[in-house]
Amino acid sequence: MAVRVQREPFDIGAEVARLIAGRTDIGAVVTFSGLVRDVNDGRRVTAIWLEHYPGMTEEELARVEAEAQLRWPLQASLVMHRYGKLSPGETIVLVVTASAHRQAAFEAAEFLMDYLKTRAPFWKKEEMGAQGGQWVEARQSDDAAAARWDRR
Amino acid sequence: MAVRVQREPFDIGAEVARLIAGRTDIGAVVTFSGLVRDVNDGRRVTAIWLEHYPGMTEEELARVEAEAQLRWPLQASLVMHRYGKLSPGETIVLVVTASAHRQAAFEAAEFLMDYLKTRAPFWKKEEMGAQGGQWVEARQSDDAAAARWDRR
Amino acid sequence: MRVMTVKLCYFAWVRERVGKGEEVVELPEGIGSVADLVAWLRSRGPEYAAAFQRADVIRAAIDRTHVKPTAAIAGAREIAFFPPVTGG
Amino acid sequence: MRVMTVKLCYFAWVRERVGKGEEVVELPEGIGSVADLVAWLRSRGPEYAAAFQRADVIRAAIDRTHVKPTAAIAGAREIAFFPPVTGG
Repeated sequence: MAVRVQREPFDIGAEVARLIAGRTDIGAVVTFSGLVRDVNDGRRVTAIWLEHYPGMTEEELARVEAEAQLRWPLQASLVMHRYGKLSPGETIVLVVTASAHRQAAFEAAEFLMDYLKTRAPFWKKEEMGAQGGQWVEARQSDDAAAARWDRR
Repeated sequence: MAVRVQREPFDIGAEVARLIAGRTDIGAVVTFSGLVRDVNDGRRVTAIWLEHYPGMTEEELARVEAEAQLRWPLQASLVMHRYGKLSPGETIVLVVTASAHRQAAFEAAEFLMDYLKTRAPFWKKEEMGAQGGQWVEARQSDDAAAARWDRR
Repeated sequence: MRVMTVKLCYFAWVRERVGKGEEVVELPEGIGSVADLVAWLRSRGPEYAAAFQRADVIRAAIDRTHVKPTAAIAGAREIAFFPPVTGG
Repeated sequence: MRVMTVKLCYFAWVRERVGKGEEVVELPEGIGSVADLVAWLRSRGPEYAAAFQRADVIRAAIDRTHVKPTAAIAGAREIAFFPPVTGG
Protein backbone atom coordinates (compact mmCIF):
# COMPACT_ATOMS: atom_id res chain seq x y z
CA MET A 1 0.00 0.00 0.00
CA ALA A 2 2.08 2.90 -1.22
CA VAL A 3 1.94 6.18 -3.11
CA ARG A 4 4.95 7.79 -4.75
CA VAL A 5 5.24 11.08 -6.65
CA GLN A 6 8.55 11.69 -8.37
CA ARG A 7 10.38 13.22 -11.32
CA GLU A 8 12.39 10.08 -12.05
CA PRO A 9 11.27 7.24 -14.34
CA PHE A 10 10.13 4.02 -12.67
CA ASP A 11 10.77 0.38 -13.39
CA ILE A 12 7.52 -1.57 -13.65
CA GLY A 13 9.23 -4.97 -13.36
CA ALA A 14 11.10 -3.97 -10.20
CA GLU A 15 7.95 -2.52 -8.65
CA VAL A 16 5.90 -5.65 -9.30
CA ALA A 17 8.74 -7.89 -8.10
CA ARG A 18 9.00 -5.88 -4.86
CA LEU A 19 5.23 -6.06 -4.35
CA ILE A 20 4.98 -9.83 -4.64
CA ALA A 21 8.37 -10.79 -3.14
CA GLY A 22 7.98 -13.54 -0.57
CA ARG A 23 4.17 -13.58 -0.96
CA THR A 24 2.37 -16.84 -1.75
CA ASP A 25 -1.18 -15.61 -1.14
CA ILE A 26 -1.46 -13.36 -4.19
CA GLY A 27 -3.24 -14.88 -7.19
CA ALA A 28 -3.55 -11.88 -9.50
CA VAL A 29 -1.49 -8.78 -10.20
CA VAL A 30 -2.75 -6.08 -12.56
CA THR A 31 -0.64 -3.15 -13.67
CA PHE A 32 -1.63 -0.08 -15.62
CA SER A 33 0.98 2.17 -17.20
CA GLY A 34 0.03 5.48 -18.77
CA LEU A 35 2.44 6.75 -21.43
CA VAL A 36 3.00 10.04 -23.23
CA ARG A 37 1.82 9.84 -26.84
CA ASP A 38 3.28 11.94 -29.64
CA VAL A 39 -0.18 12.76 -30.98
CA ASN A 40 -3.12 13.77 -28.77
CA ASP A 41 -6.50 14.69 -30.26
CA GLY A 42 -4.74 15.30 -33.57
CA ARG A 43 -2.11 17.61 -32.09
CA ARG A 44 1.58 16.76 -32.53
CA VAL A 45 3.19 16.70 -29.06
CA THR A 46 6.96 17.05 -28.63
CA ALA A 47 6.86 16.82 -24.82
CA ILE A 48 4.53 17.37 -21.90
CA TRP A 49 5.04 19.32 -18.70
CA LEU A 50 3.27 17.94 -15.64
CA GLU A 51 2.61 20.42 -12.85
CA HIS A 52 1.24 19.19 -9.53
CA TYR A 53 0.29 20.40 -6.05
CA PRO A 54 3.04 19.08 -3.75
CA GLY A 55 1.55 17.81 -0.54
CA MET A 56 -2.03 17.57 -1.76
CA THR A 57 -1.00 15.18 -4.55
CA GLU A 58 0.33 12.60 -2.10
CA GLU A 59 -2.65 13.04 0.23
CA GLU A 60 -5.21 12.74 -2.55
CA LEU A 61 -3.54 9.66 -4.09
CA ALA A 62 -3.48 8.07 -0.62
CA ARG A 63 -7.21 8.81 -0.22
CA VAL A 64 -7.96 7.25 -3.61
CA GLU A 65 -5.87 4.19 -2.72
CA ALA A 66 -7.58 3.85 0.67
CA GLU A 67 -10.97 3.97 -1.06
CA ALA A 68 -9.91 1.15 -3.40
CA GLN A 69 -8.85 -0.92 -0.41
CA LEU A 70 -12.25 -0.38 1.21
CA ARG A 71 -14.03 -1.57 -1.91
CA TRP A 72 -11.90 -4.57 -2.93
CA PRO A 73 -9.92 -7.20 -1.00
CA LEU A 74 -6.47 -6.04 -2.11
CA GLN A 75 -3.35 -7.66 -0.74
CA ALA A 76 -1.11 -4.93 -2.09
CA SER A 77 -1.37 -1.79 -4.17
CA LEU A 78 0.88 0.91 -5.54
CA VAL A 79 0.24 4.25 -7.20
CA MET A 80 3.19 6.09 -8.76
CA HIS A 81 2.94 9.34 -10.68
CA ARG A 82 5.62 11.48 -12.27
CA TYR A 83 5.82 15.25 -12.70
CA GLY A 84 8.06 17.61 -14.65
CA LYS A 85 8.99 17.30 -18.31
CA LEU A 86 8.24 14.01 -20.07
CA SER A 87 8.85 12.94 -23.68
CA PRO A 88 6.61 10.75 -25.87
CA GLY A 89 7.03 7.09 -24.94
CA GLU A 90 7.79 7.86 -21.27
CA THR A 91 5.59 6.46 -18.50
CA ILE A 92 3.55 9.06 -16.59
CA VAL A 93 1.66 6.89 -14.16
CA LEU A 94 1.83 3.34 -12.81
CA VAL A 95 -0.90 1.60 -10.84
CA VAL A 96 -0.44 -1.91 -9.47
CA THR A 97 -3.07 -3.99 -7.66
CA ALA A 98 -2.73 -7.46 -6.16
CA SER A 99 -5.53 -9.72 -4.97
CA ALA A 100 -6.36 -13.39 -4.53
CA HIS A 101 -8.60 -13.29 -7.62
CA ARG A 102 -8.42 -11.52 -10.94
CA GLN A 103 -11.72 -9.64 -10.92
CA ALA A 104 -10.84 -7.63 -7.80
CA ALA A 105 -7.38 -6.80 -9.16
CA PHE A 106 -8.78 -5.64 -12.53
CA GLU A 107 -11.63 -3.61 -11.05
CA ALA A 108 -9.46 -1.93 -8.42
CA ALA A 109 -6.86 -0.94 -11.04
CA GLU A 110 -9.56 0.58 -13.27
CA PHE A 111 -11.06 2.37 -10.28
CA LEU A 112 -7.70 3.78 -9.22
CA MET A 113 -7.07 5.14 -12.71
CA ASP A 114 -10.57 6.57 -13.11
CA TYR A 115 -10.48 8.25 -9.70
CA LEU A 116 -6.91 9.45 -10.02
CA LYS A 117 -7.72 11.03 -13.40
CA THR A 118 -10.47 13.19 -11.88
CA ARG A 119 -9.04 13.82 -8.39
CA ALA A 120 -5.23 13.86 -8.26
CA PRO A 121 -4.00 17.47 -8.63
CA PHE A 122 -1.91 17.19 -11.78
CA TRP A 123 -2.10 19.42 -14.85
CA LYS A 124 -0.60 18.64 -18.23
CA LYS A 125 0.79 21.21 -20.61
CA GLU A 126 1.59 19.97 -24.09
CA GLU A 127 4.63 21.39 -25.83
CA MET A 128 4.20 21.55 -29.57
CA GLY A 129 7.59 22.77 -30.79
CA ALA A 130 7.48 26.17 -32.48
CA GLN A 131 3.74 26.47 -31.83
CA GLY A 132 4.36 26.84 -28.09
CA GLY A 133 2.48 25.11 -25.28
CA GLN A 134 -1.13 24.44 -24.42
CA TRP A 135 -2.81 23.26 -21.24
CA VAL A 136 -4.70 20.01 -21.79
CA GLU A 137 -8.44 20.31 -21.17
CA ALA A 138 -10.15 17.82 -18.88
CA ARG A 139 -12.15 15.14 -20.70
CA GLN A 140 -15.82 14.59 -20.05
CA SER A 141 -15.16 10.90 -20.72
CA ASP A 142 -12.90 10.86 -17.65
CA ASP A 143 -15.70 12.28 -15.50
CA ALA A 144 -18.06 9.65 -16.90
CA ALA A 145 -15.52 6.90 -16.22
CA ALA A 146 -15.15 8.04 -12.61
CA ALA A 147 -18.92 8.44 -12.15
CA ARG A 148 -19.61 4.78 -12.95
CA TRP A 149 -18.11 3.86 -9.57
CA ASP A 150 -20.57 6.15 -7.72
CA ARG A 151 -23.41 3.68 -8.15
CA ARG A 152 -21.66 0.97 -6.17
CA MET B 1 1.20 -9.65 -31.22
CA ALA B 2 2.73 -12.76 -29.76
CA VAL B 3 1.98 -15.98 -27.92
CA ARG B 4 4.57 -17.93 -25.97
CA VAL B 5 4.23 -21.22 -24.09
CA GLN B 6 7.23 -22.21 -22.01
CA ARG B 7 8.52 -23.91 -18.88
CA GLU B 8 10.80 -21.03 -17.91
CA PRO B 9 9.78 -18.07 -15.76
CA PHE B 10 9.24 -14.77 -17.52
CA ASP B 11 10.25 -11.22 -16.69
CA ILE B 12 7.27 -8.90 -16.77
CA GLY B 13 9.39 -5.73 -16.84
CA ALA B 14 11.47 -6.97 -19.77
CA GLU B 15 8.35 -8.05 -21.69
CA VAL B 16 6.63 -4.68 -21.25
CA ALA B 17 9.84 -2.81 -22.11
CA ARG B 18 10.20 -4.86 -25.30
CA LEU B 19 6.57 -4.24 -26.23
CA ILE B 20 6.76 -0.45 -25.96
CA ALA B 21 10.39 0.07 -27.06
CA GLY B 22 10.63 2.84 -29.66
CA ARG B 23 6.85 3.36 -29.69
CA THR B 24 5.38 6.81 -29.09
CA ASP B 25 1.80 6.02 -30.11
CA ILE B 26 0.90 3.84 -27.10
CA GLY B 27 -1.01 5.58 -24.31
CA ALA B 28 -1.94 2.67 -22.07
CA VAL B 29 -0.38 -0.67 -21.15
CA VAL B 30 -2.22 -3.18 -18.97
CA THR B 31 -0.62 -6.34 -17.64
CA PHE B 32 -2.19 -9.26 -15.85
CA SER B 33 -0.07 -11.80 -14.00
CA GLY B 34 -1.60 -14.94 -12.57
CA LEU B 35 0.33 -16.47 -9.66
CA VAL B 36 0.27 -19.80 -7.85
CA ARG B 37 -1.28 -19.42 -4.39
CA ASP B 38 -0.41 -21.67 -1.46
CA VAL B 39 -4.08 -22.05 -0.54
CA ASN B 40 -6.83 -22.72 -3.09
CA ASP B 41 -10.46 -23.22 -1.99
CA GLY B 42 -9.16 -24.00 1.48
CA ARG B 43 -6.69 -26.64 0.32
CA ARG B 44 -3.00 -26.23 1.18
CA VAL B 45 -1.02 -26.39 -2.07
CA THR B 46 2.71 -27.19 -2.09
CA ALA B 47 3.07 -26.98 -5.88
CA ILE B 48 1.04 -27.27 -9.05
CA TRP B 49 1.67 -29.28 -12.18
CA LEU B 50 0.44 -27.72 -15.41
CA GLU B 51 -0.22 -30.12 -18.28
CA HIS B 52 -1.03 -28.75 -21.73
CA TYR B 53 -1.71 -29.85 -25.30
CA PRO B 54 1.41 -28.90 -27.28
CA GLY B 55 0.46 -27.45 -30.61
CA MET B 56 -3.17 -26.80 -29.80
CA THR B 57 -2.18 -24.54 -26.90
CA GLU B 58 -0.28 -22.14 -29.15
CA GLU B 59 -3.01 -22.23 -31.82
CA GLU B 60 -5.81 -21.61 -29.35
CA LEU B 61 -3.97 -18.75 -27.61
CA ALA B 62 -3.31 -17.21 -31.03
CA ARG B 63 -7.03 -17.49 -31.86
CA VAL B 64 -7.96 -15.82 -28.56
CA GLU B 65 -5.43 -13.05 -29.19
CA ALA B 66 -6.69 -12.54 -32.76
CA GLU B 67 -10.25 -12.25 -31.42
CA ALA B 68 -9.12 -9.55 -28.95
CA GLN B 69 -7.48 -7.64 -31.79
CA LEU B 70 -10.70 -7.77 -33.79
CA ARG B 71 -12.67 -6.36 -30.88
CA TRP B 72 -10.32 -3.63 -29.61
CA PRO B 73 -7.84 -1.27 -31.29
CA LEU B 74 -4.70 -2.84 -29.81
CA GLN B 75 -1.26 -1.62 -30.79
CA ALA B 76 0.44 -4.59 -29.21
CA SER B 77 -0.43 -7.66 -27.19
CA LEU B 78 1.30 -10.60 -25.60
CA VAL B 79 0.07 -13.84 -24.05
CA MET B 80 2.58 -16.00 -22.18
CA HIS B 81 1.72 -19.19 -20.31
CA ARG B 82 3.94 -21.60 -18.45
CA TYR B 83 3.62 -25.37 -18.03
CA GLY B 84 5.30 -27.98 -15.85
CA LYS B 85 5.85 -27.76 -12.11
CA LEU B 86 5.32 -24.39 -10.42
CA SER B 87 5.64 -23.38 -6.78
CA PRO B 88 3.46 -20.93 -4.81
CA GLY B 89 4.44 -17.36 -5.67
CA GLU B 90 5.47 -18.22 -9.22
CA THR B 91 3.81 -16.59 -12.22
CA ILE B 92 1.69 -18.94 -14.38
CA VAL B 93 0.37 -16.56 -16.99
CA LEU B 94 1.13 -13.08 -18.27
CA VAL B 95 -1.13 -11.04 -20.52
CA VAL B 96 -0.10 -7.62 -21.82
CA THR B 97 -2.23 -5.26 -23.89
CA ALA B 98 -1.31 -1.85 -25.32
CA SER B 99 -3.65 0.72 -26.80
CA ALA B 100 -3.97 4.46 -27.33
CA HIS B 101 -6.54 4.65 -24.52
CA ARG B 102 -6.95 2.90 -21.21
CA GLN B 103 -10.43 1.43 -21.60
CA ALA B 104 -9.45 -0.68 -24.61
CA ALA B 105 -6.31 -1.93 -22.87
CA PHE B 106 -8.22 -2.88 -19.71
CA GLU B 107 -11.10 -4.56 -21.52
CA ALA B 108 -8.86 -6.50 -23.89
CA ALA B 109 -6.72 -7.79 -20.99
CA GLU B 110 -9.83 -8.96 -19.10
CA PHE B 111 -11.19 -10.56 -22.26
CA LEU B 112 -7.92 -12.38 -22.94
CA MET B 113 -7.86 -13.78 -19.40
CA ASP B 114 -11.54 -14.77 -19.42
CA TYR B 115 -11.27 -16.46 -22.81
CA LEU B 116 -7.93 -18.09 -22.08
CA LYS B 117 -9.32 -19.54 -18.84
CA THR B 118 -12.11 -21.36 -20.67
CA ARG B 119 -10.38 -22.17 -23.98
CA ALA B 120 -6.62 -22.69 -23.67
CA PRO B 121 -5.89 -26.42 -23.20
CA PHE B 122 -4.16 -26.37 -19.82
CA TRP B 123 -4.97 -28.55 -16.82
CA LYS B 124 -3.76 -27.91 -13.28
CA LYS B 125 -2.97 -30.62 -10.79
CA GLU B 126 -2.42 -29.46 -7.24
CA GLU B 127 0.20 -31.23 -5.17
CA MET B 128 -0.64 -31.30 -1.50
CA GLY B 129 2.42 -32.89 0.06
CA ALA B 130 1.72 -36.24 1.71
CA GLN B 131 -1.93 -36.10 0.65
CA GLY B 132 -0.97 -36.57 -2.99
CA GLY B 133 -2.31 -34.68 -5.97
CA GLN B 134 -5.69 -33.56 -7.24
CA TRP B 135 -6.86 -32.22 -10.59
CA VAL B 136 -8.38 -28.77 -10.23
CA GLU B 137 -12.03 -28.61 -11.28
CA ALA B 138 -13.15 -25.95 -13.71
CA ARG B 139 -15.00 -23.04 -12.12
CA GLN B 140 -18.49 -22.03 -13.16
CA SER B 141 -17.44 -18.45 -12.38
CA ASP B 142 -14.87 -18.71 -15.19
CA ASP B 143 -17.58 -19.79 -17.64
CA ALA B 144 -19.73 -16.89 -16.50
CA ALA B 145 -16.81 -14.46 -16.88
CA ALA B 146 -16.20 -15.67 -20.43
CA ALA B 147 -19.90 -15.59 -21.30
CA ARG B 148 -20.21 -11.88 -20.57
CA TRP B 149 -18.23 -11.18 -23.76
CA ASP B 150 -20.74 -13.14 -25.88
CA ARG B 151 -23.25 -10.33 -25.76
CA ARG B 152 -20.97 -7.86 -27.48
CA MET C 1 -15.31 -52.69 -44.76
CA ARG C 2 -14.02 -49.07 -44.83
CA VAL C 3 -11.99 -48.20 -41.77
CA MET C 4 -10.78 -44.79 -40.62
CA THR C 5 -7.40 -44.46 -38.97
CA VAL C 6 -7.10 -41.62 -36.47
CA LYS C 7 -4.79 -40.50 -33.71
CA LEU C 8 -6.46 -40.09 -30.33
CA CYS C 9 -4.95 -37.91 -27.57
CA TYR C 10 -5.91 -37.89 -23.90
CA PHE C 11 -5.08 -35.25 -21.31
CA ALA C 12 -5.22 -34.77 -17.52
CA TRP C 13 -7.45 -37.29 -15.72
CA VAL C 14 -8.74 -38.71 -18.99
CA ARG C 15 -5.12 -39.62 -19.82
CA GLU C 16 -4.54 -41.05 -16.35
CA ARG C 17 -7.65 -43.25 -16.50
CA VAL C 18 -7.06 -44.48 -20.05
CA GLY C 19 -3.46 -45.16 -19.06
CA LYS C 20 -1.84 -43.54 -22.08
CA GLY C 21 -1.44 -40.12 -23.64
CA GLU C 22 -2.14 -41.11 -27.22
CA GLU C 23 -2.83 -43.99 -29.54
CA VAL C 24 -3.67 -44.65 -33.16
CA VAL C 25 -6.94 -46.53 -33.68
CA GLU C 26 -8.90 -47.90 -36.60
CA LEU C 27 -12.53 -46.94 -36.29
CA PRO C 28 -15.26 -49.26 -37.57
CA GLU C 29 -17.86 -47.90 -39.93
CA GLY C 30 -20.84 -46.07 -38.47
CA ILE C 31 -18.95 -43.71 -36.18
CA GLY C 32 -19.96 -40.32 -37.50
CA SER C 33 -19.71 -37.92 -34.59
CA VAL C 34 -17.56 -37.23 -31.56
CA ALA C 35 -20.37 -38.60 -29.39
CA ASP C 36 -20.38 -41.84 -31.44
CA LEU C 37 -16.63 -42.10 -30.91
CA VAL C 38 -17.02 -41.65 -27.13
CA ALA C 39 -19.65 -44.40 -27.05
CA TRP C 40 -17.35 -46.74 -29.00
CA LEU C 41 -14.37 -45.91 -26.74
CA ARG C 42 -16.39 -46.75 -23.62
CA SER C 43 -16.92 -50.25 -25.01
CA ARG C 44 -13.18 -50.86 -25.35
CA GLY C 45 -12.50 -51.88 -21.74
CA PRO C 46 -12.85 -50.88 -18.09
CA GLU C 47 -10.13 -48.17 -18.29
CA TYR C 48 -12.03 -46.47 -21.13
CA ALA C 49 -15.35 -46.94 -19.35
CA ALA C 50 -13.85 -45.20 -16.30
CA ALA C 51 -12.28 -42.40 -18.34
CA PHE C 52 -15.45 -41.65 -20.30
CA GLN C 53 -17.97 -42.37 -17.54
CA ARG C 54 -18.82 -38.68 -17.14
CA ALA C 55 -19.24 -38.11 -20.86
CA ASP C 56 -20.99 -34.80 -20.18
CA VAL C 57 -17.88 -33.19 -18.68
CA ILE C 58 -15.45 -34.43 -21.32
CA ARG C 59 -14.38 -31.95 -23.94
CA ALA C 60 -13.06 -32.74 -27.40
CA ALA C 61 -10.90 -31.14 -30.06
CA ILE C 62 -10.55 -32.18 -33.69
CA ASP C 63 -7.23 -31.28 -35.29
CA ARG C 64 -6.51 -28.87 -32.42
CA THR C 65 -9.81 -27.01 -32.53
CA HIS C 66 -12.52 -27.23 -29.86
CA VAL C 67 -15.62 -29.10 -31.09
CA LYS C 68 -19.02 -30.13 -29.73
CA PRO C 69 -20.10 -33.75 -29.24
CA THR C 70 -22.23 -33.48 -32.37
CA ALA C 71 -19.24 -32.56 -34.55
CA ALA C 72 -18.54 -34.88 -37.50
CA ILE C 73 -15.21 -36.68 -37.36
CA ALA C 74 -14.88 -37.39 -41.07
CA GLY C 75 -11.41 -36.39 -42.26
CA ALA C 76 -10.02 -35.87 -38.76
CA ARG C 77 -6.36 -36.73 -38.26
CA GLU C 78 -6.15 -36.07 -34.51
CA ILE C 79 -8.97 -36.16 -31.98
CA ALA C 80 -8.30 -35.16 -28.36
CA PHE C 81 -10.34 -35.75 -25.21
CA PHE C 82 -9.85 -33.86 -21.97
CA PRO C 83 -11.63 -32.39 -18.94
CA PRO C 84 -12.74 -28.72 -18.95
CA VAL C 85 -9.60 -26.61 -19.09
CA THR C 86 -8.18 -25.03 -15.92
CA GLY C 87 -5.24 -22.89 -17.04
CA GLY C 88 -4.58 -19.21 -16.43
CA MET D 1 -12.60 44.94 11.78
CA ARG D 2 -11.78 41.22 12.02
CA VAL D 3 -9.49 40.03 9.22
CA MET D 4 -8.58 36.49 8.21
CA THR D 5 -5.09 35.73 6.95
CA VAL D 6 -4.86 32.84 4.49
CA LYS D 7 -2.38 31.44 2.02
CA LEU D 8 -3.69 31.18 -1.55
CA CYS D 9 -2.15 28.82 -4.12
CA TYR D 10 -2.69 28.88 -7.87
CA PHE D 11 -1.90 26.15 -10.37
CA ALA D 12 -1.67 25.66 -14.15
CA TRP D 13 -3.35 28.41 -16.20
CA VAL D 14 -4.82 29.99 -13.07
CA ARG D 15 -1.24 30.47 -11.84
CA GLU D 16 -0.10 31.79 -15.21
CA ARG D 17 -2.92 34.34 -15.40
CA VAL D 18 -2.60 35.54 -11.80
CA GLY D 19 1.15 35.77 -12.39
CA LYS D 20 2.21 33.99 -9.19
CA GLY D 21 2.02 30.56 -7.62
CA GLU D 22 1.04 31.65 -4.13
CA GLU D 23 0.45 34.62 -1.90
CA VAL D 24 -0.71 35.41 1.61
CA VAL D 25 -3.76 37.66 1.75
CA GLU D 26 -5.87 39.29 4.44
CA LEU D 27 -9.53 38.79 3.72
CA PRO D 28 -12.08 41.44 4.67
CA GLU D 29 -15.10 40.43 6.71
CA GLY D 30 -18.09 38.95 4.91
CA ILE D 31 -16.23 36.36 2.84
CA GLY D 32 -17.80 33.13 4.03
CA SER D 33 -17.51 30.67 1.15
CA VAL D 34 -15.12 29.71 -1.61
CA ALA D 35 -17.49 31.39 -4.08
CA ASP D 36 -17.33 34.62 -2.03
CA LEU D 37 -13.54 34.43 -2.13
CA VAL D 38 -13.53 33.99 -5.92
CA ALA D 39 -15.79 37.04 -6.32
CA TRP D 40 -13.47 39.08 -4.09
CA LEU D 41 -10.37 37.90 -5.99
CA ARG D 42 -11.92 38.95 -9.33
CA SER D 43 -12.17 42.50 -8.00
CA ARG D 44 -8.46 42.68 -7.23
CA GLY D 45 -7.26 43.54 -10.73
CA PRO D 46 -7.32 42.56 -14.39
CA GLU D 47 -4.99 39.57 -13.91
CA TYR D 48 -7.37 38.11 -11.30
CA ALA D 49 -10.40 38.96 -13.44
CA ALA D 50 -8.78 37.04 -16.32
CA ALA D 51 -7.81 34.09 -14.13
CA PHE D 52 -11.25 33.74 -12.53
CA GLN D 53 -13.35 34.76 -15.55
CA ARG D 54 -14.60 31.19 -16.07
CA ALA D 55 -15.48 30.68 -12.44
CA ASP D 56 -17.54 27.59 -13.32
CA VAL D 57 -14.50 25.63 -14.45
CA ILE D 58 -12.24 26.59 -11.54
CA ARG D 59 -11.77 24.00 -8.84
CA ALA D 60 -10.77 24.66 -5.24
CA ALA D 61 -9.13 22.84 -2.36
CA ILE D 62 -9.07 23.86 1.29
CA ASP D 63 -6.10 22.57 3.24
CA ARG D 64 -5.36 20.06 0.46
CA THR D 65 -8.86 18.61 0.18
CA HIS D 66 -11.20 19.17 -2.77
CA VAL D 67 -14.17 21.39 -1.89
CA LYS D 68 -17.23 22.82 -3.62
CA PRO D 69 -17.80 26.57 -4.22
CA THR D 70 -20.30 26.59 -1.36
CA ALA D 71 -17.71 25.32 1.15
CA ALA D 72 -17.07 27.57 4.17
CA ILE D 73 -13.54 28.93 4.40
CA ALA D 74 -13.55 29.62 8.13
CA GLY D 75 -10.39 28.22 9.70
CA ALA D 76 -8.69 27.51 6.40
CA ARG D 77 -4.92 27.92 6.33
CA GLU D 78 -4.35 27.21 2.63
CA ILE D 79 -6.82 27.59 -0.22
CA ALA D 80 -5.88 26.51 -3.73
CA PHE D 81 -7.46 27.31 -7.10
CA PHE D 82 -6.85 25.34 -10.25
CA PRO D 83 -8.43 24.06 -13.49
CA PRO D 84 -9.97 20.58 -13.64
CA VAL D 85 -7.16 18.09 -13.14
CA THR D 86 -5.59 16.32 -16.14
CA GLY D 87 -3.10 13.86 -14.69
CA GLY D 88 -2.84 10.13 -15.24
